[in-house]
Amino acid sequence: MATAVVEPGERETYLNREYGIKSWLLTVDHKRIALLYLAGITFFFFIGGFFALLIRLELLTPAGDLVQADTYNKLFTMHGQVMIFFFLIPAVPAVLGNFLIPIMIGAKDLAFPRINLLSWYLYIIAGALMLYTILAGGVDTGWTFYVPLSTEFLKTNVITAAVAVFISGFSSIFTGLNFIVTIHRMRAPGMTWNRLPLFVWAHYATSIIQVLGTPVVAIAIVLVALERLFHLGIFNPTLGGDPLLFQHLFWFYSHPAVYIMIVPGMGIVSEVVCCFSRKRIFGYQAMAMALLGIAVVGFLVWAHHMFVAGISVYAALIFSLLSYFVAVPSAIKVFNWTSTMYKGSITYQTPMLYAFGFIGLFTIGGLTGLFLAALGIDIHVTDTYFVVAHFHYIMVGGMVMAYMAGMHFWWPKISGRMYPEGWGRLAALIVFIGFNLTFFPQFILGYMGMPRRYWDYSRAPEFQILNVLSTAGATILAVGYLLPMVYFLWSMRYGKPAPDNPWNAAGLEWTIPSPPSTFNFDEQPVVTWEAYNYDEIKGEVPVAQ
Amino acid sequence: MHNSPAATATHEAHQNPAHLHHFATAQQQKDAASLGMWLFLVTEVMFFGGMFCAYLVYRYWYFGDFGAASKSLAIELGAVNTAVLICSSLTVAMAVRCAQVGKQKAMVVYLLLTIALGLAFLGIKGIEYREKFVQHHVPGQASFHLDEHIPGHPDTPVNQQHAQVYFSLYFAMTGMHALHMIIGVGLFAFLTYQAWKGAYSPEYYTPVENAVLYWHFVDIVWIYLFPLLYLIDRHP
Amino acid sequence: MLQNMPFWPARASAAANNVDALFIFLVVVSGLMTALIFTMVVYFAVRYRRQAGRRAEQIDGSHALEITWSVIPFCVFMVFFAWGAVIYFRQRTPPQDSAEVYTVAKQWMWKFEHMEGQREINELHVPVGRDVKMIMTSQDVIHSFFVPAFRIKQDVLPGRYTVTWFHATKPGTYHLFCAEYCGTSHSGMVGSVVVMEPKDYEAWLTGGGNQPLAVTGERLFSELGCITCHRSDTPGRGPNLVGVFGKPVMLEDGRTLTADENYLRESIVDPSAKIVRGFKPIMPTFQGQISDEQLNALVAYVKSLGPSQSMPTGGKSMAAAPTETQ
Amino acid sequence: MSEHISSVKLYVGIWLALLAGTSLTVFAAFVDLGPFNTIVALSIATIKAILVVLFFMHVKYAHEKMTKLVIVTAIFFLFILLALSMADYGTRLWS
Repeated sequence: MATAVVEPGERETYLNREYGIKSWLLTVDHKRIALLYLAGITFFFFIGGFFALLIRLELLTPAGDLVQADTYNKLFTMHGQVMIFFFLIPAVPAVLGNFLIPIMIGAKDLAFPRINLLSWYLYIIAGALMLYTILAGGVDTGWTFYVPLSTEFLKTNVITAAVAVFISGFSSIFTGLNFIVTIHRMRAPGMTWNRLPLFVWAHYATSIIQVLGTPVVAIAIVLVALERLFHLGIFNPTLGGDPLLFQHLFWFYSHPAVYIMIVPGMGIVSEVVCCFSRKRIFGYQAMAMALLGIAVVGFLVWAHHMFVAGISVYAALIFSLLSYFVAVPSAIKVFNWTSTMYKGSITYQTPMLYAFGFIGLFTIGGLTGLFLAALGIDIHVTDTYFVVAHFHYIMVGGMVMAYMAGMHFWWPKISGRMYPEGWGRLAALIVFIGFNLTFFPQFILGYMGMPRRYWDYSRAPEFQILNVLSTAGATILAVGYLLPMVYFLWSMRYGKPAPDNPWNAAGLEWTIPSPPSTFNFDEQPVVTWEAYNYDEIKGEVPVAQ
Repeated sequence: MHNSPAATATHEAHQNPAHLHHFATAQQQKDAASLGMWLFLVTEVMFFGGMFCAYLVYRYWYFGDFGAASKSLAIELGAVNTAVLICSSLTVAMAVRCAQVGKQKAMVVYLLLTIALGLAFLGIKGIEYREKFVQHHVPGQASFHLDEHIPGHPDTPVNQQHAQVYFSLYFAMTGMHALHMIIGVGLFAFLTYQAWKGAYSPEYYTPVENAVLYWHFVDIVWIYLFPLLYLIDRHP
Repeated sequence: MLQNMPFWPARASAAANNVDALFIFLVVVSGLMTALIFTMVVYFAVRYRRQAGRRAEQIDGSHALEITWSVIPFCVFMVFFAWGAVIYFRQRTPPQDSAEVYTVAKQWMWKFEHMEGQREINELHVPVGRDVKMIMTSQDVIHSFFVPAFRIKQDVLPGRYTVTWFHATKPGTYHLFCAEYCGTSHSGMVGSVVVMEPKDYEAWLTGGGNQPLAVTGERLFSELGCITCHRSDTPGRGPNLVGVFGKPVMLEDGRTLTADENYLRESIVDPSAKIVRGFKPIMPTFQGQISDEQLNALVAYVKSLGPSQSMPTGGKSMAAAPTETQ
Repeated sequence: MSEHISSVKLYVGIWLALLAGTSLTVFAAFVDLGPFNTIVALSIATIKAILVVLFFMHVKYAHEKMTKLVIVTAIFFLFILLALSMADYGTRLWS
């Protein structure tokens, strides 16, 4: 592959340096790998979204009339597995984190570029296996793989789904490992821990969870597969095992996994709020420590998913208490973001609109988490639509909002083109309205007692009206997500060329050209400033046209 | 802790062919590889940790049955295997030392010795596994039967199901450990070939060093597996 | 008042009042917090929008404020925790003299058996004003017993008993759902709980003509030969079971535990697991030889062997209880 | 790290100590120490593991604290997994 394909007069960037399939599939450039991830993640987001739409359509009427019960069970299982393991967990770290962390700390690449590529290949292999599982008839364990249903009773493709999740787990572990080493070892001169952008801190916290938590779910999933294949008795009550042990091992990872999904989003929102308020973050150290606090305390609360599962009363009390501890750093973050806006000079570009959405929806999601941590309430609302609404407020309202904020914020840097601002704002508004219409009714449904994972609720037709609202919201939400997909693709060709720093933002990534060259920096940068030094940046955010 | 390694960028970079462009110095690259390896070992600790958690729970529940099932293991073979692994830990440590002082040939010899010891361990493990099949101590099979009594209670026969849980854990834990051994032997085979070709020098031996860290970790897992699986309630 | 609110679930148990009270408290407090955040975001966004000639004022932060908005929420959270814990603890500890219903869940139905011997499928009849304890197990996968109108939910596990209880306060028919995903017809594993006035319940009971569960258990007790070792008159090879339920049992390995339903169950299916001090582990296992229903009957019988009575009376039935209405 | 080169003597010494530990733990297993059998066995295993980590894996000579911090973190989170799981299993029978 020749390298000299850059036309005379055109600047060489990571995008035009080489062309051809091979130059992408064998790349070790963190920016190109980020784009490879972007392609995979977008693909799986729409697959998972398609399943979600089918679920919502089925629930439009109380009777199970659109699809069969088996099909419905597969739909919600695969919606969960695809969205969690192939979209939510990798999305921000593997796309935006991969692209930005080396640049933000002033490095040429991640510490282990080839392991970074290996992570992507593992992700793709796992994704292919997941697709095979879907095409070969699907799997209906629920994304949680609860035993003994998954080990002894179901006839579907449990093993391939389990292997897919296992492999995607290792992709996630290697990404996290790479980030930790990079942040420790590759910082530019002068880039002290106290000068790191919060985006980097957030990924550092996330990586800790990935490295410590993921192996435990990996072994739990391996044991499920072994038990299914060889009828071991580790989780099987008729052979002396305890099914709750699986739940413990599963949630030891899968609760912290929620923070793998949301914490990088918190990093994005910190960057965006500062930039569009033209302000330093309020309480930098508290924000950084809150991220680490969430990562660590997040490991102490897992059994709050098991309050009615038959665990000991005393364990339930401990886990409920600890669950409230993890709410404190989250509260600090929300208040500090809000305070960052105080006396700022605020503009309402698309990323900021998404950040507003994030703060509001994450607040609601977080506060309803307090309902679930309250033991007495949890008895009633766990395993109902209340839980479904709660975690969608965190994951879709929180994480996806932040992801969209980040995509719009850094799209000029990634692609070298501006997205159309007007369309961007419209899409943000549609997403916000669609989201709330979809998921707010589900809180009420949950308190009314509608259990989750129900295909047919004809015994309780009183649930219908709220389900109709929810389905209506889901279609609006779908439009809101398709729109950016269209105009991002459009902008790659027709968008205005982006300046190096379209937002007049602080941070090393805005000091280099858009799109960056392959090694990011022509010469080793030396950092002499604090993060978010908006007092030293002269201009305001350029007004959109 | 501000110790930004890139700050010390000097012309010593690029004198080593294995030095990668995105590291400012060879030392930075070495430190990165070492930290990366240790983090990987952390994931391994948690991976085995899941099984140790299962072991802890069931040992607490089925204390006597675990003791009885443990008695059916061949303690001699377990002890010999422990010694074999400890010897291999010495040989890999010596291999690194040889790399450090530039003794190429001795390094190859020590690596080969390690491979031999690793294979010996796997062979002995294989004999033990075979015994389990012969004696019908394999969980999940209809023919499973363990003829033991609870230690200290000569007239209480072992509960067959609880014994199966023990053997499930035994096979899962030692099996996963053996899998790590096989990967390790493969790694060392590759490293021996590289070392024989002269790829490592006192300036650059990171792959050897990291593979050796991995091997020591596998050794430590066994150091715990041996008493936990073989040595419960052995006393008469 | 709440009863007539749209989208509010029926409230038909004593626990429901407590749960609703805490829920409303949480809604109010978190509603206030949400309103505070929203107001601040919107107010700042408008008040501090970009204006010509004004630059942002840099503020580094304030430890005092940060401590304020960590400590105050934390104290509020502790109230949530304590209140929730009290409700939970009460829900996990059934009152002593509850009536009992043995429940077997399987894919995809609920089977109930009353102390009087009435059996029901997917429908549970209970009187108003009586504590009812559900003693539940599953034949296959994990299910969950969920009655929204009572605000109770408890997973039902294979291989052991889990317990929940309620005190119905209002006659009517309420939903019963399986809340833990259990396979293809999970959403078909639904039924109803019929709460009746004591008089009506009495009438419903006499309709069947079944024999009480403990009597069934007693018959099994002699049919299976349990009675040859577990004697109440002379010392036998097995422990005397009269009055054993609810009492501490000293085990051979030195532990002491309380003989609850799970202990009795385990002692039948896995007798060697916990040997009573002074006895030999000679009892054969009954695992796979008796059904979950028979197991329930045996447990009910052993429980009925109170210290003062030699005959099974099916004591803790709903009908025999004082019929207070509230 | 590991510019440090240990002497052959040290390695052989550690190796002998590990072998001695193995013999000792086998021997101790056949002596009835009541509940202390497990404690003794695990203590010996831990001493052996510490020897391997400090000397064979060169952690004793690591020129920065990071390696030690990583190890302590791993042990801490393993402890959390075991301890909080046992918080459930250890108290199930209390009523």
